Amino acid sequence: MSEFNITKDEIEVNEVVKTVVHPNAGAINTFIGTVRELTNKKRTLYLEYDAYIPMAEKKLKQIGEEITSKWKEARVSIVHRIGRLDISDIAVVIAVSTPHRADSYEASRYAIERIKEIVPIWKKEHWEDGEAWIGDQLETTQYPSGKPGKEHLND
Amino acid sequence: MSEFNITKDEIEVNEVVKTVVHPNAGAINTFIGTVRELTNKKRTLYLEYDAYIPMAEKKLKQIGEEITSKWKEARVSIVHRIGRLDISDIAVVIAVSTPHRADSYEASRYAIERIKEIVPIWKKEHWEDGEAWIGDQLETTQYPSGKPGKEHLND
Amino acid sequence: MISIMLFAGLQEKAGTEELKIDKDEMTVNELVESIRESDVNLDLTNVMVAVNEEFVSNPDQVIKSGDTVALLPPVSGG
Amino acid sequence: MISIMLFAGLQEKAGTEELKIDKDEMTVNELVESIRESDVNLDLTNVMVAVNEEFVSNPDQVIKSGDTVALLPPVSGG
Repeated sequence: MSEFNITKDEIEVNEVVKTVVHPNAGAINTFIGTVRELTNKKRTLYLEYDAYIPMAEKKLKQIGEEITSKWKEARVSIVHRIGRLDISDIAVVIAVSTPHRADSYEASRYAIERIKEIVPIWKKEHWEDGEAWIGDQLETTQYPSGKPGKEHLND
Repeated sequence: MSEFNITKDEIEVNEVVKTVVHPNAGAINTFIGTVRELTNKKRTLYLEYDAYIPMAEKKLKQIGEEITSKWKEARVSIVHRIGRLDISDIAVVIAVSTPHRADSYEASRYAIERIKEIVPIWKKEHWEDGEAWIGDQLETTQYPSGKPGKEHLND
Repeated sequence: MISIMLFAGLQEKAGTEELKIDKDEMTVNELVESIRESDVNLDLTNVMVAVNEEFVSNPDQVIKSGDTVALLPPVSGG
Repeated sequence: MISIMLFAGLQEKAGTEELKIDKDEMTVNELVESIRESDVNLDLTNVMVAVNEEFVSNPDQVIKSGDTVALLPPVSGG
């Protein structure tokens, strides 16, 4: 059964995959977002994620519904972790099963793009020389360069 | 470290994913091929995979090299199972990590398409009313419809 | 009384998880203006308002005491 | 002696994992013709020849005793 969760615990990829296994699925595409150390040559020490949990889970579920309305036979689960995450820790796991492979890739890609648009989760980067909420236009922290640079783009 | 294996054992998704985790990876795309029960309304009971193992492993490794020449920072592992597989069993796991997500999707998709082109692995479908090596033009078995139908397309 | 949840950078800047406005009813636009004019000094550029866990795009939408209200900075999950 | 590995449908049809041809050297084309004319009765339509674990596209490529040779039906992994 599909799940759409925000969790403070480590995410087990296998457990998420299992929820979308189905006799009529021939393909399961999984997207795993991990904490990257270097972004534009700037070294991340660790991340912190905050979320508006009930709304975030509702929006993850909405993305699942958008997918099953576009790809009728798809099954989707999405789990996003919050709290402190170290380099290479898993922040998000998306699993989509479909009968045929092309749809599994497309629906999985759709899910991650939508997460970055509508799910109220926020990432704070901690670098050696500062910290900032990404997507934050408020400049509540000092940016080394004086203002947000390219590292604040979501990708 | 990357791996390119043919195995007779169950494939553990987590184990394959671990081989491509890297501090500069922000995205890991995983493709899991599972045994589908229904293809064009025809019910599969189980599958059998055969492989020319040393050449198949060499070709999987070649696909990995093709990917790292196209996507310089990618890390790739591919494991394909052979022998008898039941419905929903995992036949293949591809894991590709890249710094950014778009590349992980593209490189993973590239891998599965190349597997279907150049890796000497063969699938035999067992149905209630017959069996056939898929891709087999030899008609070594009786097809219920008299000749191979659409179910013999790889997808 | 209308309570407004804060997250991420807004929460840090305000130093609280929740703002309270002593009204029983107000529009989204009035809410935003009320916060702008208050002494919490939050920059609300690009901040979205969510009412009962849905983004609100109509500034005239009415918020009532008891509604769940949140200020959402641009998201950055994934 | 040249040994030729068989897989999948070809192996089942021939009832053996390996064919042997009593020659020390022959081209890929000669190998294919030799099998066609033998009594194993294999349909080699769309079958590729691999020599030393590489697909061979040149029918004039020479195979020598000791080379690893295989007949590969259209693949269907994944």
